[in-house]
Amino acid sequence: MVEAYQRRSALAHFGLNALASQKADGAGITLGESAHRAIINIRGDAKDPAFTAAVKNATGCDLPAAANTVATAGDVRILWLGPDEWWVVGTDARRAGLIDGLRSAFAGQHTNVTDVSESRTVITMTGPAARDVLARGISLDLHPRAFGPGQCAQTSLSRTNVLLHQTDNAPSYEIYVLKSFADYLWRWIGLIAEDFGMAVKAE
Amino acid sequence: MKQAYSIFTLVRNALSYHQDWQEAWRSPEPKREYDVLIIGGGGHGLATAYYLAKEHGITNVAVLEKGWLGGGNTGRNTTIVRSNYLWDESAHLYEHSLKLFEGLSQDLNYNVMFSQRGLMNLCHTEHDMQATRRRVYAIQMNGIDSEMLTREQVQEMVPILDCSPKARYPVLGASLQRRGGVARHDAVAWGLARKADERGVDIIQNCEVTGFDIVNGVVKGVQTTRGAIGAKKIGIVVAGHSGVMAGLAGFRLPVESHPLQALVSEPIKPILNTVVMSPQVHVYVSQSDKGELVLGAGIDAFTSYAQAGSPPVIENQLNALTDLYPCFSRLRMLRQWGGIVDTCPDASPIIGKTPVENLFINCGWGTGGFKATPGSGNVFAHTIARGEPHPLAVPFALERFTTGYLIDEHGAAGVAH
Amino acid sequence: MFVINCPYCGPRDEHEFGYGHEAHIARPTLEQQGTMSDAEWANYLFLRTNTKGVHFERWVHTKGCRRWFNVARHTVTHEILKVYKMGEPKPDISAENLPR
Amino acid sequence: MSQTNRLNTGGRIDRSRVVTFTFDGKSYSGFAGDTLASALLANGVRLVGRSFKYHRPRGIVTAGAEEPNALIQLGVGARTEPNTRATQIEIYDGLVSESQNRWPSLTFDIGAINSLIHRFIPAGFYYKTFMWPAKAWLFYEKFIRNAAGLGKGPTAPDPDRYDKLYHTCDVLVVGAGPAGLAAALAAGRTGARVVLADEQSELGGSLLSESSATVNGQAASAWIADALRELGALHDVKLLPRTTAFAYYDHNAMSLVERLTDHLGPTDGKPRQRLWRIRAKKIILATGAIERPLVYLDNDRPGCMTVSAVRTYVNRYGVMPGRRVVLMTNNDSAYRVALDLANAGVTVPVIVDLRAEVTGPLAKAVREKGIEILAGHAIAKVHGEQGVKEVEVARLSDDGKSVTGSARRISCDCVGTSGGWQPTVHLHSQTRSKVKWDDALNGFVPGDTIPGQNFVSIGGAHGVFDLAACLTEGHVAGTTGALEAGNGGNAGSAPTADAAAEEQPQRPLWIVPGEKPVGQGGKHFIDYQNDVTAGDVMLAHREGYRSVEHLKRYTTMGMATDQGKTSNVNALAIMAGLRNVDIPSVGITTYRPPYTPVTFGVFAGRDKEDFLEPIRKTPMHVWHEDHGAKFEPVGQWHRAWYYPKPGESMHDAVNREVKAVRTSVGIVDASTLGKIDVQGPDAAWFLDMVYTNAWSKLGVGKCRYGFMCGEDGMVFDDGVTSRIAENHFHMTTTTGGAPRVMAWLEEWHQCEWPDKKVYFTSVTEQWAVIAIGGPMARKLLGEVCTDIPLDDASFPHLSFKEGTVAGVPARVFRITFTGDLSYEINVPPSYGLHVWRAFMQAGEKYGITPYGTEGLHVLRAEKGYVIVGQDTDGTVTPQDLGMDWIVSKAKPDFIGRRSMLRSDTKRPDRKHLVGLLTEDPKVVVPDGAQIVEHLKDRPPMTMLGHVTSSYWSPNMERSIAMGLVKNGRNRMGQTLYACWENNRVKMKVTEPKFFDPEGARVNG
Ligand SMILES: Cc1cc2nc3c(=O)[nH]c(=O)nc-3n(C[C@H](O)[C@H](O)[C@H](O)COP(=O)(O)OP(=O)(O)OC[C@H]3O[C@@H](n4cnc5c(N)ncnc54)[C@H](O)[C@@H]3O)c2cc1C
Ligand SMILES: NC(=O)c1ccc[n+]([C@@H]2O[C@H](COP(=O)([O-])OP(=O)(O)OC[C@H]3O[C@@H](n4cnc5c(N)ncnc54)[C@H](O)[C@@H]3O)[C@@H](O)[C@H]2O)c1
Ligand SMILES: Cc1cc2nc3c(=O)[nH]c(=O)nc-3n(C[C@H](O)[C@H](O)[C@H](O)COP(=O)(O)O)c2cc1C
Ligand SMILES: [Zn+2]
Repeated sequence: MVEAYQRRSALAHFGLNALASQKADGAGITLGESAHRAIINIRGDAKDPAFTAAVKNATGCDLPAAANTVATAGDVRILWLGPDEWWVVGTDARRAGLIDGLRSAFAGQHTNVTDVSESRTVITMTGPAARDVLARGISLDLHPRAFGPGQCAQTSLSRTNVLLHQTDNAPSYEIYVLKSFADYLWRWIGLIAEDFGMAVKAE
Repeated sequence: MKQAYSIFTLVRNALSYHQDWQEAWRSPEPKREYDVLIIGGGGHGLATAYYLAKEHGITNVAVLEKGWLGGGNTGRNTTIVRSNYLWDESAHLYEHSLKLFEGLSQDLNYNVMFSQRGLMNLCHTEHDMQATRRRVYAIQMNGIDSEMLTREQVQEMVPILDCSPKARYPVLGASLQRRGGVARHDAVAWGLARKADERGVDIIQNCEVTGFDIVNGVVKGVQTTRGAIGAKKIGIVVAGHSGVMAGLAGFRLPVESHPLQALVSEPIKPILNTVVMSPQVHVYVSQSDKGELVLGAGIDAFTSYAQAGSPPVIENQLNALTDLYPCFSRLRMLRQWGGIVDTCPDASPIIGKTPVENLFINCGWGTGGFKATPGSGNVFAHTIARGEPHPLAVPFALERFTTGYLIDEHGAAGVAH
Repeated sequence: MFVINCPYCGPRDEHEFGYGHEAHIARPTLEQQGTMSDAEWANYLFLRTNTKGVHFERWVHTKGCRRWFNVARHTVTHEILKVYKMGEPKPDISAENLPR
Repeated sequence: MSQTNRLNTGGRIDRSRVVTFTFDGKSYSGFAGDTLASALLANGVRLVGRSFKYHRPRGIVTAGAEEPNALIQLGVGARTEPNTRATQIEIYDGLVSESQNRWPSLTFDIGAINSLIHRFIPAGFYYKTFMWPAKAWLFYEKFIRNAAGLGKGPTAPDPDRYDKLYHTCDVLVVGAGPAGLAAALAAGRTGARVVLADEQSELGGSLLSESSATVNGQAASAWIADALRELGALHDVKLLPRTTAFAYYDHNAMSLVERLTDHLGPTDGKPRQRLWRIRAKKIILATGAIERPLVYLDNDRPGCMTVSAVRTYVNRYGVMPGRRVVLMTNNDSAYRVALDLANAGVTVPVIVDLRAEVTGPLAKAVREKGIEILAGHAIAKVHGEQGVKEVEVARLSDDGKSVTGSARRISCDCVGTSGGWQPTVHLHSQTRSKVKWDDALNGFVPGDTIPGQNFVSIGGAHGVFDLAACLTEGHVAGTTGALEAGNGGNAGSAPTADAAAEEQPQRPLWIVPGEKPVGQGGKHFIDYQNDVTAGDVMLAHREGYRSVEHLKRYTTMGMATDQGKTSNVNALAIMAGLRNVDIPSVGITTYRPPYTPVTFGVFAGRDKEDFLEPIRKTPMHVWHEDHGAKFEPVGQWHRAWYYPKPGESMHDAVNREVKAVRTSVGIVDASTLGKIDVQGPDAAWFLDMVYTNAWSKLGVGKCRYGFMCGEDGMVFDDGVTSRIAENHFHMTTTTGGAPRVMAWLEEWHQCEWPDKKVYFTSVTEQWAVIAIGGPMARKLLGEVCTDIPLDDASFPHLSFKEGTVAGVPARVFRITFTGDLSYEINVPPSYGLHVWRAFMQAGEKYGITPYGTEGLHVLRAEKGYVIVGQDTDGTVTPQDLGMDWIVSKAKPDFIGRRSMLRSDTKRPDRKHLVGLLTEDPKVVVPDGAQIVEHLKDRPPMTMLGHVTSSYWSPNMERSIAMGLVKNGRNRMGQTLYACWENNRVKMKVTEPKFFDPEGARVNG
């Protein structure tokens, strides 16, 4: 197997560690990349107990049935994408295991497991100005009354399609984006953040 | 005969404080019956009536307009006139119209301000260049003026355009039709109305057609908000409302009505002397004689009869505008509006017979029929008068949707104008 | 700018959606295709009601769940009268019996 | 002496801060809080501009957004801005302003010659002349264009930047007058999310111009301060001064523009303006009302303004718009202003009232101040070319159609007129909700709200002017709006005010007669900016332009930058009189966005240049960049186009790349190809429906090329699809077509065949794709990948294997788009660069050559492979391409099948794709050249088709081309002509296969 250092994240060319070492006092947001996650697209019928049970078995996590929500169990979380579509997200190390587990748990059902881990990267954003920055590119209402931790949404951010997941009240967000758009999105956020101050989190 | 318009009559009338000008057209009560009824008092309907009278001697004609004449797309378009279409069928039809435009002011004795200041289509990618070359060469072989411009030539003609290679949509070149340009939209409608009226055509405004009298598949007249009116032949020329009219007459069309938006800036001193279209980024801009920049946008995706579209279309258009012309960023939008355009699957018009006998239709001009106004009226008048399509109109019959002989002009200029 | 209530994700701005034109146009079955004239086929392919009034149309939540659904929308006021899922029957709404 | 017309006390300006600015090169001073208009007036400057058409001298008419006259060229250089309203420019130190549309100077303007020939250029004159000789219009047009246009646009790029954002709230209140403030307070107190926006620098609306009003028993200004304090403390309330709501779109979407730094002057760094795109559950329109000036003879003399403007200048800015101010009115509001003027020490020689009799408490108070009231009188003439000097006042005839008797001359330097109030119904109307005529008000008020929108108009905006009533309405609207949006908190109590004094009804008199008949000498201006007079309206009527919309377009009334805010109602009322119908049956022209003009730049925000549209980059992009690649945009992607070495032209580079593939091995980044994972028991069935060929029998591990057609039978995409497992396919699409194909599949599945068990997942970016091709490809792959047997038997053409490439798990497809032995290696993109480098390193000894899309295109053209979108254009069937074999005859159905049977699609003489070889092998015709059979001396010529692809083939050492030619397949061997511009080149029709026609090279 190839050496891990040969593996490049979508934003590697920015040199995030170097950026992270620069001083950024009073930054409104802190931005980082959480690369190489396991992201597994699953499809099935949420009303079918066999399916939900299989998901639980394979991941240890409940399938979120409510729209725009995320369920978490340990280091696995499941994000709602649509009425019959979810992402099972975990660490890179768990990828193969999760995929195999899901495939075998689903055996005999009309369901689907597709690995999409490599297609996306995750930009993390946290800080008091996060909502202000996002409001420049997202038409969704992110006011705490409308969108909070544990919620997710597929939508467009600036001119990219993203899945936005709020993880805490800081507020912090994880933005899943196709790798080919990551360069654009990162730079776009940087541009918007000029008015709010931005720090970079090391890899 | 109508009072002539000229510098002399203008001066003469000035001396009497302009008290003696005649009305440009009468506002008669509708008669009970006409030889031909034209539904729709837009440019195309008025031109049809005008040419019926002028070229076919049919003067017992009424134009029925539900609102004010010229108030449909004729009164709300970005006034681009050109004939640089890809396919032979279209090129011939639009060129026929362009030629009529070239003599229209004199023919109508009404200055329609046809300004052949040249019209450019920008290319931003190699693919654009390819498609544009193909179109330019085809147009040339049809005997119509059209040429390719290099980036340097574009820059020279439009110094304020950002032609640098670093632009997000760098300009690689363009096509140019020197005889293309703009005309004053209202003047076209009014000039046609005045001349049609002079030849005896009744122009009846505020008269909405609400139904058809059809007996055994033959149309006999219409119901209107001003009573029933009989006719031997009827032409439907209602653009955005074509589907509604077809519905009233009991058939359907391959047409959908969509909003198409446009806007103008505040007036400024001359800054842009050419019409510049950029189909790939959906910006079309010219500067009117009053000084506003006149901007056309892309079509709104949804079906609508509201003469209003959605803001993202405008936003995208202005994004691209300010990117291509960075100095326009500080100018201001003065007014935005929309029209209802009748779009066909192949982006070409429908001219000809309908399933109902003696009922003819002229529609589907979509985003680009202003330039066709005199030509369309001319061939449609012929079609109605003879009961058989004008040779230029033959390919544009409804049957093409059955046979599959479509005239796909989507590529002709992106989508619009 | 419209707000369209995606039956799955909830209300979102128009720019997240794609327009799918007139709804309830079923593709002719194989048997029908076999006996259909070119004109009848053209009817399916191209002819539309293009309703002025309550229009039944399809939309797809392109930037969200990618699901298709139906919408009854007034094409003059742009008011959205009903959103319903694919496969659900066309509701009985016409301009005359609007609930007001 | 500076600020000659500044009152010693009063106003809301900050007298401690002197601000200096220039106008037409001359330096002036004002105070912080002044607008350019108030500061100019304070300095006694009345003449500020020239009108559009006649170049008449013009002054300041209003004190707000409705200003038609005082348009200023603001700033210099790249920051200059034409047509800004002096009434809305806040002055700052160093502000530079200039008058417009005059040359050489404002006081001496050559263009004013138009004023002398005005009789010859009435409304629409240009339609009647300049027609001879026929080609001369371009000549005349130049003069007309130069004369028109007002200010000058900058010609350099805008140095400023703009911001834009989305926002959601419960209640959006537009207008912060008493009504709007009360609404925001009530809603805010309930805990609702509220936005309160007002276009002015200070919130308070008309109360800011009040001298004596009280709210909750305290002075209005104190109440405003309290209200703002309270609102400011509410967490979910946003106050947006300097913010104009300019557009009301569908489903309660409002666009507003906030001016962030315009009042500070040029600033670097900060955004200049901000676009707010707000979606509110409830919108409250509290936009007040606009006063109409009266239409009287020579009413455009500098110094003529509205009564409310007079009042604002005196009360809010502490400025005397004149030292002797004559007021003319048809309603009571002028009386309050007369009192304010008198209190400020300004002389009001007389109030001219159009009403025959004037009674009531206000008149009484005015008389007590010693101000003369001339009831039943009118101003019959105004003297003073470049500024009012004197008015002639005469008695009105009973019918109001003329003046009688001798006129009395009254010297004055300012005339204030009031013709009543028009509620600011713009935003209401923009929703396409109707307005209705109000007889008492003599104005249009909001009618029913269009379904689908949720808003209400309150206060002046719906014709309620009583302060107490405005406050109550605001409170009620705020409370209900918040409640509707789900906020049931306590809205507190409504602010109160004393009921207003009883007012006497107004007398609508749409034209105030003067000493000359209307339209015959002298001018009654209606639309100041566009120089539209009552005479023009009469002319329009005479000539049949009687619909209000024709009136507008023929005279250009209401089409100027103020959009007729002060003029529309006057004009249509005059038209109603001429047509002898009531005003509502004339109707009003359509209100459209924006409410006031909005900077283009703010729509773009920061979506400019690089950010206008994303550029998608592959995992190997950095490598291509480092190696000097030129890029080609394909959809949003940037693909390596070719890799010129130093000194190489594009031609050289492409030739080298193309040759290398045929002689050794080339490598290309194919990551952008669309990839769709198709799974489920019905996957094969589905592919059978969407592709023209058959898929059910494709073996596992095998690949096949397919065409997708629209239901119209025309090709729209192509690609290779592979069977990964019985129920699992890996589909590839063109780069540009990827999103469309994915959408296409899901659309058919969800809308037409929902019962079919199949799932689609886009995996375009799950794989980086490296294609290597050429005689050395197998050898090279064998060195980088050791766990896949590569011999033909184990790994034949059109099959795929999984294995490890350069240590990375990979899917290797043996497929080709060049005709040579090639492999497409799919690896996880995070290792894409690594694998690419591994190939480059291992391939060095073979002279591995990276090639770009251009080389790829040449290579495929040598083989006659088509590119959808280049060799097709949406009008081409597979049969047209000579690929009947790809259209299954056995399948009962697939998308597009039925359309292929239509009479035109099955014609045997359609345009066919053929090869075209120039007689002279050195000549490369441009793609797009037209194919002609019979040459003529000059066009028109009948075209048979066109060249779709045309290249120099280094491997054939000649030019090659393909084209779509009518009946082409039946013309093999025929000589035709390629025509473009003045070129005519002979070409022979051949099969579209040039290189390796037997296809032997796929085996290496
Ligand atoms: C924003 C915009 C920009 C455009 N830009 C260009 C351009 O730059 N160049 C170009 O060539 N084309 C352009 N077009 C297209 C062009 O405007 C139209 O194709 C053309 O004006 C159509 O003319 P018409 O006479 O057929 O239709 P219209 O002018 O729309 O006339 C149809 C008339 O029928 C009337 N009518 C409808 N129903 C009834 C009824 N029941 N009874 C009686 N009367 C009825 C309507 O009131 C209307 O007046 C543009 C269109 C829009 C909306
Ligand atoms: N006949 C009269 O005597 C008369 C006439 C007019 C007004 N008034 C007085 O006016 C008051 C009416 O109060 P009100 O609150 O209805 O109106 P207002 O005039 O006090 O306030 C309206 C506010 O809306 C703002 N505005 C208008 N359009 C806007 C837009 N598109 N975007 C942002 N802001 C915009 C204006 O700048 C203004 O501040 C009463 O106090 C009344 O006494 C009296
Ligand atoms: C070529 C052209 C130029 C225009 N110029 C102006 C203009 O200078 N000022 C203006 O207010 N409107 C202008 N308009 C827009 C019209 O006012 C109006 O919005 C348009 O005709 C649509 O009609 P509606 O808004 O009444 O529905 C122009 C329209 C066109 C087609
Ligand atoms: Zn959705």
